[in-house]
Amino acid sequence: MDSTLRLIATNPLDQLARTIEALLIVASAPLSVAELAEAAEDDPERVETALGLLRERFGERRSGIVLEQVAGGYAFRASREASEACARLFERPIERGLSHAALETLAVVAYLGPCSRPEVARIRGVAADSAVASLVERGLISEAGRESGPGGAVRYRTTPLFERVFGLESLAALPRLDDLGADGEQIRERLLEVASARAS
Amino acid sequence: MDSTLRLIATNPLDQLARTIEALLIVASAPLSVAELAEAAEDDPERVETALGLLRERFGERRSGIVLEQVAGGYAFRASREASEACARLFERPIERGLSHAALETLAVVAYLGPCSRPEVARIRGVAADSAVASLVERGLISEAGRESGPGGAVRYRTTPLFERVFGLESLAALPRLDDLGADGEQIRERLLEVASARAS
Amino acid sequence: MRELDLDLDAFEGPFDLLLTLLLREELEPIEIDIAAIVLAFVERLAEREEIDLEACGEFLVLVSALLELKARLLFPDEAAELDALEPEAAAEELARRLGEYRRMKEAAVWLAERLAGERDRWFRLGPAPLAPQPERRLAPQDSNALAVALRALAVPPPAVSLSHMALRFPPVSQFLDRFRTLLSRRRRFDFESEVIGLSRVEQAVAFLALLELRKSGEIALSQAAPFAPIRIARVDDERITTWTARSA
Repeated sequence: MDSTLRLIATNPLDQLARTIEALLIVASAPLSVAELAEAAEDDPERVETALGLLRERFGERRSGIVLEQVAGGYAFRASREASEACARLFERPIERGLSHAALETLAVVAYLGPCSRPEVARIRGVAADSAVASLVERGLISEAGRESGPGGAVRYRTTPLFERVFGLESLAALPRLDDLGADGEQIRERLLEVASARAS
Repeated sequence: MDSTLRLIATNPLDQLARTIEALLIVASAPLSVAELAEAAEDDPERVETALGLLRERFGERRSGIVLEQVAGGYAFRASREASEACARLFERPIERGLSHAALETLAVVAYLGPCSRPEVARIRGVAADSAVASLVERGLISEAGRESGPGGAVRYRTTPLFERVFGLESLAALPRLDDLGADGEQIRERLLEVASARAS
Repeated sequence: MRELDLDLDAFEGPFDLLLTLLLREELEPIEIDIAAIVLAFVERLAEREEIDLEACGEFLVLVSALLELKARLLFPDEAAELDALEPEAAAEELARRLGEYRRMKEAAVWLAERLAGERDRWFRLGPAPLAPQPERRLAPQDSNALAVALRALAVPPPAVSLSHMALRFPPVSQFLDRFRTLLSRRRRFDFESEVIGLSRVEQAVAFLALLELRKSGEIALSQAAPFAPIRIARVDDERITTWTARSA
C-alpha cells in the first residue's frame, strides 16, 4: 500500500495522463487544454506536459489510436495505417456527395463567416439555398444569429466539426486569402484598360 | 528501420491489435468479434487472441482507457479511477439561454400549437431540423401526433418542462400578441404571409 | 438553336422552354448557370460542320440579356451605384468583386484537395458507446423572449430596391400583340424603327416575340446583309416576301 502511494506521488503526471486518456475516450468532440484541466482539476501547464507524454504513446505507427491536435483541442482518431479496415466497416456520411457548389459555399462561410445566404449568393453569383441546407444537414456549418435590422437574414458560420473533418487545428490554419487567386491583379489591369478606352 | 520491420513481421498479432484499437476508437457502438474480423480481414480466432492482448493493455488501473466486453461486443470506456473527472466533463453547466434558432423555433411551437418541422422551416425561412432536435433533446418540446393525411409530418408541442422553465402556469399565460392576431390561427397566417414575402 | 437541349442544376430541357419560364417569371434567373448554357451551345456548334451565323447572333442577344438580368438581380442596389461611378471606379469595383469570387473558388479547390488528403483519417462521429449520459439543464427563462422572437418573424423583410424593376423582362405577349396590331395596319415594318428607344432587355424580348411569330408562320423575316435592318412582313403577302427576298 505504502509503496503504491509513493509511486503515484513520485510520478503523478502518469495519473493525470490516464485521466486525460479517459476524458478523451468518452468525449464526442475535441477537448481544449482548458476543458481537460477543468475536468481533471489540474494545472493547464501540467495538462500540456501530460499531453506531450500521450502524444508519444499514441503516435502514428506506434498505436492504432492516435492523439491529434485538431479543431482547437485534442482528440483520438484511428491510425492512418488502419484506414482500409475502417473503410470496410464505416462510412463517411459527411463528405459523401459534397458538391462543388457546397465546397464553394463552405469556403465563403469559412473565410467571411458569419455570413448569410444572400451574401454567399452575391459572391458566388448563384443562389446558395440548397448548398447551405446540405452543409447544415452535414453539420459543417450552423446558424449564428440573424443580420441586424428587422427581417434580417439568418447568418451561418463553420462548426468545430468542419475543422475536424478537414483536419484543421483551427480556422487560422486555412491558407491566407492573399495567397489565393494571385492573378487577380491581371484582371484588374485588363478591366482598367477597358475602362480607360471607354472613357476616352 | 530494419529491426522495426522484423518486429512487425515476427509479431503480426501486434498489427492486428493496432487495427482493432483503431476500429474501436472510430465505432459509436460496441463491435462484435465477427465485425472486427471482417473489417480487419483476419480470422475470428486471431481477433479473439488480439482482444486478449488489448484487454491486458487497456485494463483498469493500468490505463485510463479500458476495454470492456458488453452485450453487443467490445467497446472502450473510461477507467473507474477517472469517473469523477468524466462526470465533471459531462456535467454541463446550467445553460443561461437558448440559441437564437432554438428560441425562434420554440416561440413558433409555443404560440401556434402543434407544429411540424416543415411548417417551422417555412415560417423561419430556414431548415429547422437541428433546432427541433435540440429542443426535443432538452425536453422542451415533444412529439404530438402527425399532420393529417398519408405520410404526414410529425408535429411537436411544448412540454410541462417548457412551462416550468419559462415560469408559465399554462400556455395561456404566454405574453399576448394582439398586434399579430387574435389567436394562433391568425398569427400563423400572418407569419406565413411574411415568410412568403421573404422568400420571393 | 432554340431547341438546344440543356441539362442544368435548376433546369433540364430545351433552351426555348427555359426562356419561356424565365419570361413568365416561373424560374429565377439567379438559379440559372449561364456559363453552362454557353458551354452547351458551343458544344453544339462544334458538333456541326458549318457555323449558323443567324443562330449565333440570336444566341448572343438572348444570353447577354439573360446575363444582364441576372447581374441586375444579384446587385439590385449596387447596379445603380455602379452606373453612377466613373468608368475607372466601376472597373475597380468590378475587379474587386471578381477577385473576391476568384479567391473563394481557389479556397474551394484547396478544401477539396485537403478533403482528399484526409481520406485515411478516421474518427468517431457522435457520442462514445459507453459514455455517461449527460443531462442538459436550462436556467429559468423569460417568456417575453418568446414574444420578441415571434414578433421579429412577423416583420416584413426590408423593401427590395425597385430600381431594377425597369429592367425586368416585359412579357413576350406584349410584343406579340403589338406586332400583330402593327401588321394588321401595315404590310411590313423595320424591327429597328419599332424598338428604337427601348432598353436592351426589352429589345431582346421584342426579338423573341419576332421569332415566336415566325415560328408560328405569321411573319417572314429578312435582312439584306449582316447588321442591316431586319424587315418584317406579313406572310399572307407573298408578293412582298418575294420582293424582299429578291432585293436582298
